[in-house]
Amino acid sequence: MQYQETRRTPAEVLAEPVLGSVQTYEQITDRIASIVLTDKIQLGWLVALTIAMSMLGMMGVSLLGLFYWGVGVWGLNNRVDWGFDIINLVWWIGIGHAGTLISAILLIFRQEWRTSINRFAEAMTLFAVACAGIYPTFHTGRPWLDWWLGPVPGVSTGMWPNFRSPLVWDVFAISTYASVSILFWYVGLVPDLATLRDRAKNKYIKVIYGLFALGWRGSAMHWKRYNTAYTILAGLSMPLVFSVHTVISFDFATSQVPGWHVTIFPPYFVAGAVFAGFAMVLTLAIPLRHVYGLQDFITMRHINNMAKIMLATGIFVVYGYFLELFFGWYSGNEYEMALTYNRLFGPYAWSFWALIFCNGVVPQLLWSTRVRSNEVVLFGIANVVSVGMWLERFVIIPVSLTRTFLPASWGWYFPTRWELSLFFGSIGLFLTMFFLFIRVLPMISIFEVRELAHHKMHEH
Amino acid sequence: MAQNEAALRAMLNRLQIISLGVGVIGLGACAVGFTMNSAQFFQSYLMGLMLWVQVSVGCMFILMAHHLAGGKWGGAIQRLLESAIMVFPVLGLLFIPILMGLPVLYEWARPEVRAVDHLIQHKALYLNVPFFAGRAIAFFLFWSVLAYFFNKYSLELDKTGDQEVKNRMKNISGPGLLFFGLSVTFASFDWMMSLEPHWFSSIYGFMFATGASIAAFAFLIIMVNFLLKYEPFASVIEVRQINDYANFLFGAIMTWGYVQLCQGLIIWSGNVAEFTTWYITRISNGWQYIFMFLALFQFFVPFSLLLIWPLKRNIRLVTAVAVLVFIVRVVDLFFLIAPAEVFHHEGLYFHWLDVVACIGVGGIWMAAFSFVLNRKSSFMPLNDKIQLAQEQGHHGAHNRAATHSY
Amino acid sequence: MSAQVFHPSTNSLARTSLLVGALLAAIIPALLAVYIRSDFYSRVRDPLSQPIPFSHERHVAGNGMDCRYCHTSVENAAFAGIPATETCMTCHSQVLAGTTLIQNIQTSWDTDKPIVWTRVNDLPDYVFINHSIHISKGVGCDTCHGPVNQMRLTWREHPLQMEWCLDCHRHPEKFLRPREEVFNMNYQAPADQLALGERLVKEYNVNTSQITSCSTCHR
Amino acid sequence: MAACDAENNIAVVGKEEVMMGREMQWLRIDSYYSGDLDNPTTLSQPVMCQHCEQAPCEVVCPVAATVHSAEGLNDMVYNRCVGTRFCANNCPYKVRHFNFYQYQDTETPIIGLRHNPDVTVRSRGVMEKCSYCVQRINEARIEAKKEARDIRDGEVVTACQQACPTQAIVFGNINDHNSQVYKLKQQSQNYGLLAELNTRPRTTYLTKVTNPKSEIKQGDA
Amino acid sequence: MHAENTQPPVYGLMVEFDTPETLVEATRQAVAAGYKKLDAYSPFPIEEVSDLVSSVRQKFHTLPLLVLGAGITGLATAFLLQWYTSAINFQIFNFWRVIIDGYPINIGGRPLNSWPAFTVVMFELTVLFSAGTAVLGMFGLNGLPLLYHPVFNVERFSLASTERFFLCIEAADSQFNLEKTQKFLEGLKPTNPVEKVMSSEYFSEGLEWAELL
Repeated sequence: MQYQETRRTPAEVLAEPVLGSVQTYEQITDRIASIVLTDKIQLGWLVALTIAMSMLGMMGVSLLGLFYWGVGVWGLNNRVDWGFDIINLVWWIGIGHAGTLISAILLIFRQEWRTSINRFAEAMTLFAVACAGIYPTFHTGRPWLDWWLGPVPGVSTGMWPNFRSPLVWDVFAISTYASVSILFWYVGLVPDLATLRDRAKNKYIKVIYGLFALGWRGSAMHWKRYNTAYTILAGLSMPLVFSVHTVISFDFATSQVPGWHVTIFPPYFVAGAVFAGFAMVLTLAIPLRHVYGLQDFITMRHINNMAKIMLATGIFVVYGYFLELFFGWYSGNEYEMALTYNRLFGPYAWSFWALIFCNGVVPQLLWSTRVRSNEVVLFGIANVVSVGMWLERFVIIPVSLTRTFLPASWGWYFPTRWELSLFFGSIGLFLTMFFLFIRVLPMISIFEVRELAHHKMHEH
Repeated sequence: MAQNEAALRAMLNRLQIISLGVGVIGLGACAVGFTMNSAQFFQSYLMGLMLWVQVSVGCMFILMAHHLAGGKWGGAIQRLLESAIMVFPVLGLLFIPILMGLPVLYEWARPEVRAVDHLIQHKALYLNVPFFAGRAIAFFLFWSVLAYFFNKYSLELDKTGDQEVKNRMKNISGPGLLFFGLSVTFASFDWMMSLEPHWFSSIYGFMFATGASIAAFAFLIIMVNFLLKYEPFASVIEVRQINDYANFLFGAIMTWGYVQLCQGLIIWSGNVAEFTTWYITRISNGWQYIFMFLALFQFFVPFSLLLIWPLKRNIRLVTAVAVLVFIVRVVDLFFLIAPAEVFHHEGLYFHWLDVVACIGVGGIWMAAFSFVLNRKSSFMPLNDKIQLAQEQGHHGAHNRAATHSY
Repeated sequence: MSAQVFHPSTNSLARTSLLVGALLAAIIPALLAVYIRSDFYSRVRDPLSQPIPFSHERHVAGNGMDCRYCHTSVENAAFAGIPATETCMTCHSQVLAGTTLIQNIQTSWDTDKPIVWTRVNDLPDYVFINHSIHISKGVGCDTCHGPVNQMRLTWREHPLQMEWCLDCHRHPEKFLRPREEVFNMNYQAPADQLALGERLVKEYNVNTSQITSCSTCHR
Repeated sequence: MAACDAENNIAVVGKEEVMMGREMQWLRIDSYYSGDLDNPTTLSQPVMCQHCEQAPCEVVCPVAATVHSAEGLNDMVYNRCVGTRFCANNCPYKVRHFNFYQYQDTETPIIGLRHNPDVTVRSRGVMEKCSYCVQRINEARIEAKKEARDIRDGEVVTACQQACPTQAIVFGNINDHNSQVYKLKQQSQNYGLLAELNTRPRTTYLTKVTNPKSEIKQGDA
Repeated sequence: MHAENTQPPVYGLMVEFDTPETLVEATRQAVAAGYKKLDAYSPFPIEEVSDLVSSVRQKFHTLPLLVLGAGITGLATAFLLQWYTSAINFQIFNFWRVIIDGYPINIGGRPLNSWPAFTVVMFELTVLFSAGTAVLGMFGLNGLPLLYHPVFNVERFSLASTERFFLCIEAADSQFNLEKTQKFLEGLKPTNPVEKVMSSEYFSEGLEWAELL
């Protein structure tokens, strides 16, 4: 069962089937479940978790400082009122999109290559949404009053939130997204939790998995309703996932700020989110399949398809940049023109050109099958794209704000160490949750791989 | 029960003659209209032309998506798609009258307006007659060339069965989608958005493409319903494909609603005078009824109908929805074009030319379409059979989606 | 090893705990909402101890004093005014003079240091209320302050939360009385209060859209 | 500006904060230069909250902490503000100022006495801006209502208006067609700052008409 | 301590198969033989089996209808919530100081009933309500959580979540007869002998109504 790395042409590499050389349901189950059920704790995993948790500690410190002193610890000012907080919110939410896309949209389109990547991509979604959630929660001046944004009649004040504000839409969109993602993830997990329950040797572990498996016994009636519910969830998630980044884009597009008030933003943000999301899935999938020997499940076919989706969405994003530039000129509006000029040649021009390099130039390498069949290069490109997508939000959010309408409103923005530490801290939170996840839950959906194997057997 | 291929060919022949007749009469009526009210003629003719450009544009998108993604749904209608895009040269010829009427349609083409309007002076670098005409020619040329090669390679694949040809079509489709999308975007800016040269919306191109995909899917469903009486369509197209087409139409309608909502909400919330004017003319003086009609019949009604999954497996009902949607496409284009200030309609204003132009251009379009389709040696991509068979093997795979699609 | 992990009783246990969880999730916020509005939380009817055991009942109901005798600025100013030691001493230099009851007044008088009363109807600093305008629009003293004439030690009669304020600002007709009855602590609302209120709202030119604007009270 | 600071309890934030771009002033004097670089002509324009009728800041506030009053003011309700700062981003005039830290000393009792008792002292995490001296408006309105009459033109005088030696600032009721401000607004040289954005600012400016070297320039009056 | 004469009731009879195809065939025969209270267990969904079992156990496709209802409820809730709180000056609730009032405020000169802005929350709540109902409804109709179930008493049933396929005919079936049913099941060529599934006197499946839906 050892993965054989022989010299193959790129086309051969990419022609790998979606399921490698695993033969029986038992083998499939064992390969995936044993990662979780083993008693051994690998040293590498422990080291990685420790690093991640120390970064998480950094987040704790950053949040405490923020809470104690106020938003003033950040580099914001009266011209640029949003900086790292909202950049990272959008960045993390965007990363989350790939998970839902893989699990819902590819299901609707009957793409069998979703099967072995959906679970950890969904987990990634949840953790990314959790990271994203930290920013809007703590970026407010008085975070202890955040619940005023919810649909509760203000206790004893008789006040309601303003439903015209995109931030209230965000509250609904993000919380719905998080809830539905958790449901989708959990529903997908239940049959696998039952498998773990039945395979675990330790009595307590059996009980814990058993509790969460809810007594799932795989009956035909269960499966019947399960499939209906799963399909409905997928159908609902598809518009939902589009809506989330659309609503995020409304935070900017519905305002009047030059560079924000752009009608192409919704689809362009959605494409960017998928772009960033697949970049992160690749960043995670490429090391994972080697570390845990999952090359039979996450094959080069998967990697290749994800790279292609990155290419397609990346092109749409570039289309967005292009239209922004075109309308910057075509509008004939002096503020739009000034903004475009400022982006291209202003004090923050480096970020724009770096963005074009990361998101516009580098992903074009993906046209080549040779590049798509080389995991190391792909890993590099995926990371460049992650940086690029971060830069995109930097260019849109603070850089637009540094030069708005009146010359007196011109300003600047530099992050302080508090913003940086919170950013790295949130990466720590993400990694901590992810490392715990791969140790505690099956990172590949076992029952769906069995089902896929069943259909593959039928074909031959 | 289904009639054989020969009957289909005979029918297409008849269709070609009848549509040609309709087209000639329609365009003749348009010419009469031109002598009566030339401004109205150009407005209506633009609308009629845009409707059928959208059908062809949508078919081009679908064809390239099919080459990229594969699947039986595309194979079964591949010939229809190929024929629909081969109409581009004809559409290019039909575009010539528009070039004649530029100053009537577009304020920026009037020297006296340009002399006083600073914004138009600024945009003159892009919006000027030679460049506009050059772009239009380039677009139609590019689209026709693309269409030609897709037809040529497809024929080659039929003859030789060389998978290399198949890969070639796939390889063209990737960058093809990119450049085609870009050209459609700018075509929509040129031909429709610049009717109101002071206004702009960067989602306009995407909106046009969405409209095009609705028009194309609606057209294809109507055609499929029609062709199901004949072989080989009767034996190839199953309920599953009908369901697929209905889902695609559903998706296109959802995307249309999404784009409309996004643009509307952004402009409504931003409330910047520069952008709101476009909506203000369209929600006052009777135009608001068109607005509501569109919201109802281009979105809510077909959306709700297509939500009912048993309906999507009934070709008659799906066709009924498609007919409705296709008719409302005309209204949508009317809504985009007619309220433009350049036409000086005080309020909601219909003209018989609006209908006649759609039918006239449509006649010519259908004649060209059926001509190309009838010249195909086979109505199914021959050497894609392997793929079609494979798809059937997948039948069981991921039945969750297949049985209960939403 | 059997596949059975759990005892039959866990079935009921699981369902019950889910049900209880769901109920708690519904009840806890409701309880919280009720608690925040409870008398306990807003200290309604909780007599506060004062430096002097001052009884409004004795002075108003017993001696028949008018509110304005002590709260002099109530008709003209935002603040109703708390009487100075001198006001007290106009009577108490004679009445109860020298008793322990008024010892603190005496001390204040002697040392020339004002008495520090405990505020009963205390609002947050970001809420601004003007007594004079309420009086001129026919809001009775007891509408907000309750039956002060019956209080031995003064308490807060109403929660003074925004919802409570808004209830009157939105529907003043439920509470208004003729201007001349404002200081009548024994005023009984007539049976046709709504009709009367609506008439008074017109007559006194009370503009509800204006008084529900935020800056009316917060600035 | 000093009058405004004193009237409205505006915090003194210190040099470091101003260097960070966090100055705290409700009224800003924008300077525009024209002409020769060495000896430019300076035009100054006081910019405070414009009290837009279609205020971009209000729509985006999630908690309705900045809303219209019945009289058309842009109210800023400090105690409702959570501090998302969206309003400041969306303000085209950038006249909103955020309390990034606890600038005001609320602990020392003696400092409390320094404040105007009619204006809330803002805490950290709260947005603030020019209120047209709403406390003065309220006071005048209450007096007028007690006397069962309308507020007289010129009865409300904002702090900046009071302090301006050239009487360049006029405040009044634009619904009252006899008011000075209404009449001034009817003049042809009246304009709104960034009015093309459709914000419909209530604060408007009068173009300064001068005739140096037969050129027309814009300023304020 | 159980009383010695208390026999734990029999839940049903179970047979095991090693391929999905044999399970499909066995289920088909069992259904053809007129058994109604039967269920098949497999480590992944098998559409044919689900269809066969549901053809005798289930009457309606309830779940999609529930979800549709929930979606409409969500849509209406969202609109009413926003419309009421932003546009209506009317008290619906004033009980013991808990006052629920709309608070129409002029915000940025926008209409009180700003329906374009309300569409976003309407969409989100529609999805939230539908998705929640789909999941809760699925578990509810399946009678989960049900941690203890008699089928788990079968030793080899732990393989049902890995690689083995089981068919169980329940004692509650009107046709059930220990000997006859056992004979019938043996005729299906199972890989292992027919197992008697023992229940517990404390066990009741409850939620029989879900069977009908």
